Amino acid sequence: MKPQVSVSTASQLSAIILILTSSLLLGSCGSSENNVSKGNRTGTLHWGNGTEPQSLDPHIATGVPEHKIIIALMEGLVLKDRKTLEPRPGVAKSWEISDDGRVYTFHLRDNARWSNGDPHNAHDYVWSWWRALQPALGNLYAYMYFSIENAKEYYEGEISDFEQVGVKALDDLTLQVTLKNPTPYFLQLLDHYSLYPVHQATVEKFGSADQRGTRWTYEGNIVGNGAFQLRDWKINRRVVVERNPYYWNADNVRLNEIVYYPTENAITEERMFRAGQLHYSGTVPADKIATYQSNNDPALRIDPYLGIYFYRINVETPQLQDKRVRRALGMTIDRDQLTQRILKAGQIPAYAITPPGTMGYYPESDLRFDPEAARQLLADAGYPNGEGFPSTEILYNTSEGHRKLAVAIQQMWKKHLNIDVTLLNQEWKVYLNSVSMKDYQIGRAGWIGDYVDPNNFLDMFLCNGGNNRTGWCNPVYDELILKHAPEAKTQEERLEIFTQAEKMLLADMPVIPIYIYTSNNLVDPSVKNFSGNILNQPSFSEIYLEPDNGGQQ
Amino acid sequence: MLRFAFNRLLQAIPVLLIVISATFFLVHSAPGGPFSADKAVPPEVIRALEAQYNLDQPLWQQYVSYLGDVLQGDLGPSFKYSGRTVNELIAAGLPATAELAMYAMLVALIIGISAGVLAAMRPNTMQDYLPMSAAMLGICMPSFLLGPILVLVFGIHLEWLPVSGWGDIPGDKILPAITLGTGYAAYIARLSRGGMLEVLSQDYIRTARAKGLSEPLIIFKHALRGGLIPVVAFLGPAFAGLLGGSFVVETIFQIPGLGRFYVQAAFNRDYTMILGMTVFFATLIILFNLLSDMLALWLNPKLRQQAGGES
Amino acid sequence: MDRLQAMEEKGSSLWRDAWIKLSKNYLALFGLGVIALLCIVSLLTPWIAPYGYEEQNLMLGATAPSLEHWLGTDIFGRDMLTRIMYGGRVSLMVGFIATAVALVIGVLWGAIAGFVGGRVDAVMMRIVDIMYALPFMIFIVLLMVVFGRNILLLFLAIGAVEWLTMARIVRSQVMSLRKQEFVEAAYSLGLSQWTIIRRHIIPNTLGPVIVYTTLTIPSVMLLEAFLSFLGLGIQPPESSWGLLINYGVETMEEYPWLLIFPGVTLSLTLFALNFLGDGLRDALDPRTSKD
Amino acid sequence: MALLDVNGLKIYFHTRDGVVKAVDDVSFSVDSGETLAIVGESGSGKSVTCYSLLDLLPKPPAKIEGGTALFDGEDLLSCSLERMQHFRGNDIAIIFQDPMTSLNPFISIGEQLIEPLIYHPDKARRLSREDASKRAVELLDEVGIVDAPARFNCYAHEFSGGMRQRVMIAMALINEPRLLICDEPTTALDVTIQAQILELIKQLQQKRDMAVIFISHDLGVVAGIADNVIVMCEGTVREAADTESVFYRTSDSYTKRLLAAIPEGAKTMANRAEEGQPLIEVSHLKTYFNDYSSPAARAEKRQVKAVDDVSLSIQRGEILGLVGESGSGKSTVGRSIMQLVPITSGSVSFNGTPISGLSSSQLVPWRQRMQMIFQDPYASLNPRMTVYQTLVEPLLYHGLANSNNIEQQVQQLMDDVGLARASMRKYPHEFSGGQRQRIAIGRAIATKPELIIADEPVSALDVTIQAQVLDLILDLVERHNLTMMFISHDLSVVRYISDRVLVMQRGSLIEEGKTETLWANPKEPYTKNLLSAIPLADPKSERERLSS
Repeated sequence: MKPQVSVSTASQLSAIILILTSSLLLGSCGSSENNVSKGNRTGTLHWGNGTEPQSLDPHIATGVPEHKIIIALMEGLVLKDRKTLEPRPGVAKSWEISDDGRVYTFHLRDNARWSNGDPHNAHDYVWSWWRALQPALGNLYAYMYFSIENAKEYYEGEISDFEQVGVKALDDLTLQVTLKNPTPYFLQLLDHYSLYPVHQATVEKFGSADQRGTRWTYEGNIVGNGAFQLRDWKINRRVVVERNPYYWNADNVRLNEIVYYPTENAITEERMFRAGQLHYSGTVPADKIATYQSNNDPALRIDPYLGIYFYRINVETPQLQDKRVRRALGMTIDRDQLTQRILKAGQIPAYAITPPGTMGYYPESDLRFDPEAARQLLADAGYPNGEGFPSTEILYNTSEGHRKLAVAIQQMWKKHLNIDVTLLNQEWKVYLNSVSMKDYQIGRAGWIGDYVDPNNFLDMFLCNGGNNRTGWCNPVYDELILKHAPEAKTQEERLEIFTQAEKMLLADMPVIPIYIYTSNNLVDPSVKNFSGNILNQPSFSEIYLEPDNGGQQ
Repeated sequence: MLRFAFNRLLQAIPVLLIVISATFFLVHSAPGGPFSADKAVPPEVIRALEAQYNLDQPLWQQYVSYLGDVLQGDLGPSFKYSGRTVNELIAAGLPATAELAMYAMLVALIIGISAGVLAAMRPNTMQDYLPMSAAMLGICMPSFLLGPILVLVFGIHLEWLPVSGWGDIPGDKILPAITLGTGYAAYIARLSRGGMLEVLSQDYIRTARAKGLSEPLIIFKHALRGGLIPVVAFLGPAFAGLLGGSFVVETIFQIPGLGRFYVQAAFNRDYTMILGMTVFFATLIILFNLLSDMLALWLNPKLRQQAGGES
Repeated sequence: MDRLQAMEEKGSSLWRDAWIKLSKNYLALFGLGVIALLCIVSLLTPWIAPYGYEEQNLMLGATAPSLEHWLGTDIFGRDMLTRIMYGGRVSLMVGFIATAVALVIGVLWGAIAGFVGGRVDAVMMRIVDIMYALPFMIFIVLLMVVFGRNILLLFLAIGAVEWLTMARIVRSQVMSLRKQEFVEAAYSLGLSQWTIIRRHIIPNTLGPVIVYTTLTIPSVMLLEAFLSFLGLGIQPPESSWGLLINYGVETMEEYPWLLIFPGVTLSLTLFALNFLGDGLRDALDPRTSKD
Repeated sequence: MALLDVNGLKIYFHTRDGVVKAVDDVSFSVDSGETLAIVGESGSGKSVTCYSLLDLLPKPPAKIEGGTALFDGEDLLSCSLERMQHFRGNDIAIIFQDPMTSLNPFISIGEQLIEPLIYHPDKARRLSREDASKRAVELLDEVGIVDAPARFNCYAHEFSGGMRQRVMIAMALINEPRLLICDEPTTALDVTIQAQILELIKQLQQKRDMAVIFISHDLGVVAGIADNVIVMCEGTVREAADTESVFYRTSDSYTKRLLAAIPEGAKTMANRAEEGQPLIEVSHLKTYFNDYSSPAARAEKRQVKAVDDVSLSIQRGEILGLVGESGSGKSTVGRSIMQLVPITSGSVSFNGTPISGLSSSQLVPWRQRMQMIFQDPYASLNPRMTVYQTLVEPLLYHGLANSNNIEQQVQQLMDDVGLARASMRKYPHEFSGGQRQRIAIGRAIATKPELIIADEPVSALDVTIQAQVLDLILDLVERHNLTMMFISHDLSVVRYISDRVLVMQRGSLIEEGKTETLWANPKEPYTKNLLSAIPLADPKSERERLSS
């Protein structure tokens, strides 16, 4: 009968509400063991990984989060020491370098296997490097190969025969690489993921070799040669890797799994770490660092990082054409105050572009904080006491950290030079567009080294350097970097040439170095064998979990 | 009723078409392409990438072929997540977002309606002022503020609930649902108070009283249905808003939902992703508005039979 | 319209009567007082602020409230009281002007759609649907690129978002009003549609419009913070309450006063606006004077 | 002792503007099988008195300041809410004025009917849903709902006004109350329906030996059914006596005024209709609306023929009455002539010029020459405009005044319609219904029109006010030489005011004639029915009529 209808709908509705409520609440009951203590029991490392990886293909990927996953899944010929970054045997158990420093012969391990059990040999490298140099693949790190003979020529289509490129499999277990010039940092490059090998059969199973965006890197498909293999990839949720039983050194791998969390928000990640949901967080908000420091919390690890934070100056801007003006700007940034009062994470004031100590290189710089001299320079340039200096704009991409620094620098320039500077933040892609179009006056920039060598920093400012973007061009500088340095007989001579080049750069000051990055990591005390290094590169195959007495904090 | 729904869906077609077209040309005219990066990208790489995603064709040609694909339900490949299709990504993000929206709505309805009804039962007393003042704060309390406060209190200090996650740790859905639901709860409280006040002053409530029915029976059986019609009409836009507006909450609580995709796509100039999400959200908005209108019709027997004189 | 000019002169009596009634409503007067005080302080800020708004003291850094800095200082050592006072200038201006933009567009749009009805209504409301569905952030970024950074643009962008809901509210009001006999009476007087909308329809939608407006102003202030954060709108070292709250949230554990004081200011504004709004709604409804 | 004994009842309303004595020292009693009528105009406190018996008044602002109401010896005014819920519906039931709003539109009437049974406060007396439904269907049948089992599941909007009131009566009677309070149960109904409902209440009372309190503003209505009458005015009892004494031998001045105000007899003024060209000529007018009442109607684009082929003419100076029951299309005829609704076919000429089909701007000069007065004085005035603004609008819009003489013109209008000049700056809500209707009339005559169409201008007003407004209208017609179309469902009023009468039924004109001729000798059965249903303010003849 219909009179019941209203009552029954009401009861149905309340039933639905009841079910929904209980499902919401039911989820909340249960054990309260957090990820860290559970992970310590099961050998699972919970890793805060910044953002969602865009690709796990080593020849396509570009970002840091991707890097952290790929190094677990794959391995190059050579590994680095987790502390000193000295080359250590990887897939290659040993190697010889010819006397002229141009020919490298690698002897591969006979027990190296792909994660599906396939044998792993020298031909894999030849094929993989051929793939990495296909222009259609859009490999942004193709330039990492350019120290190899004819690699650049092949990539740019000047030669079409890959045979002429300096890489050869002498036999199944011997790989010979011929370089254009002696390149002291070549062994380091081999540990960069862009030179990792990929499994030919798997790649070709899901598409052609030079095709982007095939599904070969997904869970269930991907085959690697690293200590771990991909088990699960839930977008925006987690990436899970587990031990690879075929890894040549599998017996010494002590972690069972690593769970990577794409968190994006540094504040969220820090809270997750504090609540015991993560073993590791790699992005600590600046204001939190002080709190950790004042508590003497052992979880906070601060290490120098091979990266420089600087301001580019568009030298075509009328009021910034005069290098005295640029120097004056550089000399009125109180870097000590910035690093101590704003950044607060042990960052090192930078007075040159290359971080000191890079492969034994210590740049000589006459740059220092000297408002008196700066005012004089500005006066010489025609702006005594900042009078008549047009309003100038600092461009930075939207981010709290960049904003803080810009606000402080704006005020320093106002105070010391009496010039008006405005700030402009742009959303990331707009900012990239503005900078590459040179549609800016002063622009925030940063550079993280791909490998440990001054060259990686100084070749940015070649006339035609894609990353120059300042409009500054000095043929003498180009010649030093491109011609004299590669031809240097000894490392001392080479570094001397770099010193000379860097001095020229600093004298003209198309870029204002500000500080040298540090890597700020939060690492749970139970994580062992985690060593800070200037590339901030963990060695997952060595890490293990062992709670201290008394267990978790 | 069906006819009403059909007509509304018919009207939705031009709306969707305009939304797609406007968004298409909007995103393509925004500065910065999908492949620009921090480190300079060699022009040959850009060319190779553009060829692969047909970005080297004239814009109108891209537009036509995109429309064709959309009509077949194919939203194209994502530019950013190499190898994933937009359909796949939406399917990956939807469950969490939909679930979150549902719980948030539940929170909003339970808190909002009880507060609104309580307030309406004794207007202009403390029982009215207290929940309504709270509601006012709730409306304007941004989730980027409420979320962190809840996390600090319940997650870090009291250690009652997880600070993030979705379905990983028991109870990790509670704080996000509350954070997202509060603003809507506040709005629903105001709406249901207004609706209930209106209904409680109606003659038929007096009739019910005169019949000797108890107060709870009057409130729940006689008043609630009419009093909640404004709330029901608000449900559609609210649910669409919950689905689309969950970005902040998803970020704070590390929830693998659609909101994060949308914002990431916009920042990354992932053209197909932006377009796909826009089409998807626009469809949802239209659908939910339709559903809530139909629900409001269904609740009112008179309109139910007329199926809406004027749509 | 000239013929109605004389009417307008006498027509102010609704507002005059409203004022008389408002002046008897203490809660509304309190709200008005707070808003007026905030506005006056904002106007006078450059002369009465204890410090310069960009005056940094990096060595001092973030300090809790003290005798020198009543509301503490931020991480640059800038005085929070000064920052809040200057922020109020931006927030109040954005709040009032953008809301006014939304108000004018929304009320007109909703009134016309609801009053004319039929096809016109359908088309106008579908346009609202489209606007709802467009990706807001892309829209903002484009505006920013096309027109450059401009505070006016900020008002436009915010107004462009907020008017949609207003239009819907007004439309549903108007749809019920237009069937009332006094509208029919106005028709039979021969008044034009526009005159009827202006004189008979819109004044009778004031109640819900005012209430929604008082809710819109604070949410506009917060939206401004989001847009400024994206790079549209104001730039450091200038600030607004929304931005101060935004920054405050990030350091709420370390320096809670950076969140509490702007938050309290915004909440106070919100409540004041709400009291004023409720009071205005009652005052503008001649019927409420006698129960 | 009587079943209900009310003594010294005092109810005050405490408002922001002070204390209003809504009911001041009212006493009465009523016994089983007896009908007590409480008569008074709006604001007299008659409804407040009865609502207080069931504690249905909003508190605050209402407060009972004194008195007792003993029902079976128990004081209703001081009992607990729980005890009150026992009385409500079970011992004392109430029927409200407006059956449109008094039934819950969201719940089927069957469900509403059985609620008092299945949720009975006395658990022992609760019935099962099935038993209750059976009982309800029987009762529906008894109150005259045809096909009651099927109608049981319908919603309120599916019933006509009269049927709804029958449902209300059934609902009131379902627990067999001993006292039934009827609050103006027929005021919102058509005259023929009113007669039926009165009849029904009478029958049911006799069958059940109930006590009935019948509240009405219309003495005519109570004449036939009341045993005793109390007349209330401004919260006090002016007269309390048996019905015949009140009607035939009253000494109270107010009661006399009430009786005198009942429109009776023919028009006292001369017919001023001029010969020659009619001012308004309507030929073959058809006004159809789209029918959205059901999905089927919508799908088939069915139309409601509100006005179907109506031809009529109005002579200059004439007052034409248009009568019909609700839904007959009489208002639509008026609106069609005014060009307020689009007409489907046919033509309307004003003074020989066709005005149907003109655009709204072309109509402006014609609008000045014809004006309309609406039924509801609450809805027809913009609540946010003062009287002054309302009256100024037509004057200025049509250029009939300028800023120099505007004040004076408005004052003239206020004088014309009998409003104090001082109240010019007040808002509509500050006036009583009658005064509001005067404002509306003032607005209509402001443009100095030739024709006024009055759509039920007095049906929302109390009798005494109604009489005043009718006299005002007649006076204005005379003074301004107006032509008028007077639309009403109230035949007495139409007889009192019009020269000629048209009768409408279902969109068509069915009868026409000079007023007195028609009254004396109606031809159509429908017209006869209408005329015979008019309640008379004469207990003797009214009783005869009801029993016949």
